[in-house]
Amino acid sequence: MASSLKDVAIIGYAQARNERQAQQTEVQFLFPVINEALEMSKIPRREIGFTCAGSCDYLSGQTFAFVMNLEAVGAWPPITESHVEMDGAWALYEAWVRLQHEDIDTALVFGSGKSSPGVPAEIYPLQTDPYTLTPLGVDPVSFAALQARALLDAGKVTERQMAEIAARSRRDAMKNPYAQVTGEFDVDELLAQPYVTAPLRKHDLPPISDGACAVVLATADKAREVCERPAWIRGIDHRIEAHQPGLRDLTVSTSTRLAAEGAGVGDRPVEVAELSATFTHQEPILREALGLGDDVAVNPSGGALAANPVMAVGLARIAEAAKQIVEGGRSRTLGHATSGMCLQQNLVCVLEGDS
Amino acid sequence: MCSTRAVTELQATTHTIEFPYTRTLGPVIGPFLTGLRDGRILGIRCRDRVLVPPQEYDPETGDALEPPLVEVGPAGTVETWAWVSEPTRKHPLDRPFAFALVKLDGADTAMVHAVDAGSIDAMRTGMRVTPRWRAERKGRIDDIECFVPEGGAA
Amino acid sequence: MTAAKSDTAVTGDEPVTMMEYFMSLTYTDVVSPPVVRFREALMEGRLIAQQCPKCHLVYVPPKGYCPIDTIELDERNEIQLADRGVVTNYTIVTPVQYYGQKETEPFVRASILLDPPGGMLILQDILDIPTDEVRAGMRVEAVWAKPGERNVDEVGNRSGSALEGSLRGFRPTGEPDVPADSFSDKVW
Amino acid sequence: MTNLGEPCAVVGFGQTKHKKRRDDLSLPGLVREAALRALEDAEMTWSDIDAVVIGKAPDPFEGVMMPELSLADALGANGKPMMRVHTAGSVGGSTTIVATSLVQARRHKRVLTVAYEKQSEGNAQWGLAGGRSGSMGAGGIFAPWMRSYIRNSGAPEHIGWQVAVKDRLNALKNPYAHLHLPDITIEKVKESPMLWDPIHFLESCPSSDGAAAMVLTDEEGGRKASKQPAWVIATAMRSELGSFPGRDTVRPQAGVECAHMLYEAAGITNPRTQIDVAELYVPFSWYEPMWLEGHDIAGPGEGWKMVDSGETEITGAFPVNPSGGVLSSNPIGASGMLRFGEAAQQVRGQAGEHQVPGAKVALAQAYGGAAQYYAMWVVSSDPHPSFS
Repeated sequence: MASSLKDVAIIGYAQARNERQAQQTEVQFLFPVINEALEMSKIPRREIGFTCAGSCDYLSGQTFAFVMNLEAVGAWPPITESHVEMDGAWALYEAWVRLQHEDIDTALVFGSGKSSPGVPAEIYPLQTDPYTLTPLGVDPVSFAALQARALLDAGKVTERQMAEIAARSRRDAMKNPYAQVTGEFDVDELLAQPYVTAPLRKHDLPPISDGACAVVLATADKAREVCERPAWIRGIDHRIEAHQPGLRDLTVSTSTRLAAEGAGVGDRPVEVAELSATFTHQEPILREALGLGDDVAVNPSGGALAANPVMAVGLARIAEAAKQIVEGGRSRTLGHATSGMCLQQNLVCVLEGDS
Repeated sequence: MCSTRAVTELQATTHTIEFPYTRTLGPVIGPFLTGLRDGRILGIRCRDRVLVPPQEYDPETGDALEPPLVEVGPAGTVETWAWVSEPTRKHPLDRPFAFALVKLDGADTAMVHAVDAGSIDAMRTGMRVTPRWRAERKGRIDDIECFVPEGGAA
Repeated sequence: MTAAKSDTAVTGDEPVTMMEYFMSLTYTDVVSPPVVRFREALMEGRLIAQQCPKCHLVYVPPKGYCPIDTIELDERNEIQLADRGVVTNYTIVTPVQYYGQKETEPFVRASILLDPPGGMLILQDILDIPTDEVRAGMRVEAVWAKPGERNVDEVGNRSGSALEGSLRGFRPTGEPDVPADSFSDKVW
Repeated sequence: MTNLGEPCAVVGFGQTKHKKRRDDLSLPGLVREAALRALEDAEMTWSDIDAVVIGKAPDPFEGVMMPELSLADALGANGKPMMRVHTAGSVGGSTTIVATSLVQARRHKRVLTVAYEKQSEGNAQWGLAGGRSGSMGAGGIFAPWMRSYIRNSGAPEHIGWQVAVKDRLNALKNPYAHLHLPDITIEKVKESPMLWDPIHFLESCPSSDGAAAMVLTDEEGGRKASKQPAWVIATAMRSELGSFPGRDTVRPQAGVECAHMLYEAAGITNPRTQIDVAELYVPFSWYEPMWLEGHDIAGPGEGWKMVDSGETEITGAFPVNPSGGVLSSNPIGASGMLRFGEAAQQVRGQAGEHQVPGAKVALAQAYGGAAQYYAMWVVSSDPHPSFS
């Protein structure tokens, strides 16, 4: 990978309050989120050099759903804009790459998803191999349970540890105004609950969420001009691996490890990691792949277990990691995003504050 | 297809999107599904391994994998499993069952399929399973209705 | 090994080269607040819209925001529209018989510029006239379903201008056509 | 010329044979056929590729959600970065631009980009209507705008027929094209059924299965390539709202701005004389004159005259779509990348029978949505072309 990349920072971010079922349309709840992120960045909307969005047609069952989302950006007069059918974290990656060119100095990124209209267990089988998996209707929770069992059998996690992760996430989420599942929970009481899809109980699963996240990026000079404490993108990388779960060792995340190496996670200690661990057992897999020690605070926002706005949840992790620097005074954090079943594709973004 | 119904006192519209997609299968998936129709499970050689379900390309190098396919199984071993206590209408069975990664005898990779074990208590990692074939087969992955514990425990 | 090969019937002996996958997904979408009000007005035989206080553009159905000025709109920005206007453009569609297609004969979809305070309704049916006589500049008026027969079941966030359950379409008024240059900037 | 960072070169291009139904291939097999041809053209293997960027039109067209996940293995992407772009009909172009950007930003040295559509698995009209009855079809959306163009420009009706014939005759020189209609005539186009006035059946694009792929490299890769590379001189993307009161749908502002940004970045002051050949996204015949004017290649009302005079023929002064264009092959998601790739092949001197002799500078364009998404690039055989 080539070096001498330009410094780019996160200078604004905003999220929607995640809801199980938003009465507003995706555009309607995206609208104030974009406005708020722009306001925080102090960059006038018309000065934004590049806009990039992440969303998914199948979530709401509407072909070209992303076209409507242009209305939330204010694409008149015309703008320079692109879209990925991926989590907004990859839109951030595309925008970060675009900012490496010399002609623009700011970018707006957003991800949004309204999961409430559909039935996720019925939609997501379409995301798997159309010949050997889709017709079996294997849903995300079942895939996750296959992975969790493999991890339990390998002795790499216990059901108690999984419940502890859920309890910690929900407790931490009490301080997160955007979170959906919050509160104090007793681990023994959680473990007394029945399995949903064994070995996963309800607390091991993410909620179904409607939500959005927007982030504003700027190159070095611009960031310093408008922002007191920018969150510098020190490294960002993403990798994919084999699709069929039977081709992978489900107890590790090779693509996360490769992305972490590419993003330079191990160069210096990380204080906070916001991970798209949408199931409890994925947290230890990701911790190991990222090389995070026990001293690293994971998901102080409550993470994806507290709110899972698909297509925005990864970008929201990066926004939360940036918040730790901008508002929390931390010096080095990371955000993680994932796509596909059992962590098939992963993105890692390392952020730093000025010391 | 649309109609209105109240959802927690909110007005809502419902919309069903339906389509019968037709998929062409190519030189590897086609023979694999032909094998299933004929009651045989086939894998493909990939260097020193046999991949099941067969892949068109080496997942590590990207090189094309060449038929002919090789027969595996039909019995195999459960590598990991998930107990589905409430099946969805898209699932292969309408009663509680397991999804499992099953490594078939002679294969080096495991395939995802359903296991009809009757009860979660009958499931364990490492158990031996064998396919239950559908009476009328069409050349689809669900020509195997599911796997069942070897020896007919279910 | 106890498992035997299947010995039951198989379908055909030719190589399998195709498979079918029947997708069926149902979505239940909550009607957003501006569309709830739009539906209520339709049941009363009225068309409402939101008008942006900055650019004064009229959005029908109401969106809850102005995408040009990127400001949120609500019922304070609501206006009542006329149910007469002029056809500014149209398409005659010869239906392709795909899965789920109910149309069998050519049908017309027209854009109607409503009389002041304005607003454009797109994809409207033109009634009481052969499709090949529809023309830009033609004056038309709304044809409402009878009050007891109206429904807005299909009017949701994504249905746009599909209002047939209450507003069946538009029919010619018989007034003289309007010259094209009077609406040439309102063809979209 | 704007400094875009690292110079980027197209060193490999591949496409499938486009057909109504590629019944010999799976979805992985389809993308693979194009990608392998691009790799072979670039004299590379899978391990030479640093990253993969894939694009296609809406997922419901084939009924596979986020298909990059199940196509990663076929594209040798495991262990590598892979992205999926979706910008409606312009996606083949914008996917190429995202891949280009990865090289220009010095993020990667060698990027494989792929776009595809396997229309025969589903039905595009169904998809465009979101699964509802009464689809307008793309033609139904665009037809009124074509009528406006005809009315405003005073273009005679035979212009549309003429474009339809020209592109199909060009396609006879392109072995990959879906439609090969050797007997096509103006009379046959005119007599073919009217789908959406003014669009006749033969003025409309087909539904195709197909894929396109390109290998893009940095400057060193371009210089070391054994075949002539196509240097990316400039790229541009521009989007606007699809529907609002007062929108100019005949000459959308985003298309005008996209072209101007592109020409300025490339140093082009007179596109009509400084560009040797263009591949424009023309799914319905009237869009050829509309884009000639909409991208300020021709002045207002002059686009149809370029067509009428034969200027856009393969032998004319400003050849448009020598490959046969979208009117001859339309694997939707790939159609934009085919434009970008065919433009590259022209300046590489690799266009075969439909080569425009001596082409040094080529323009490609793709558009999508309600004519609201634009992606364009200019490529040249010369890394620093002079337009003086």
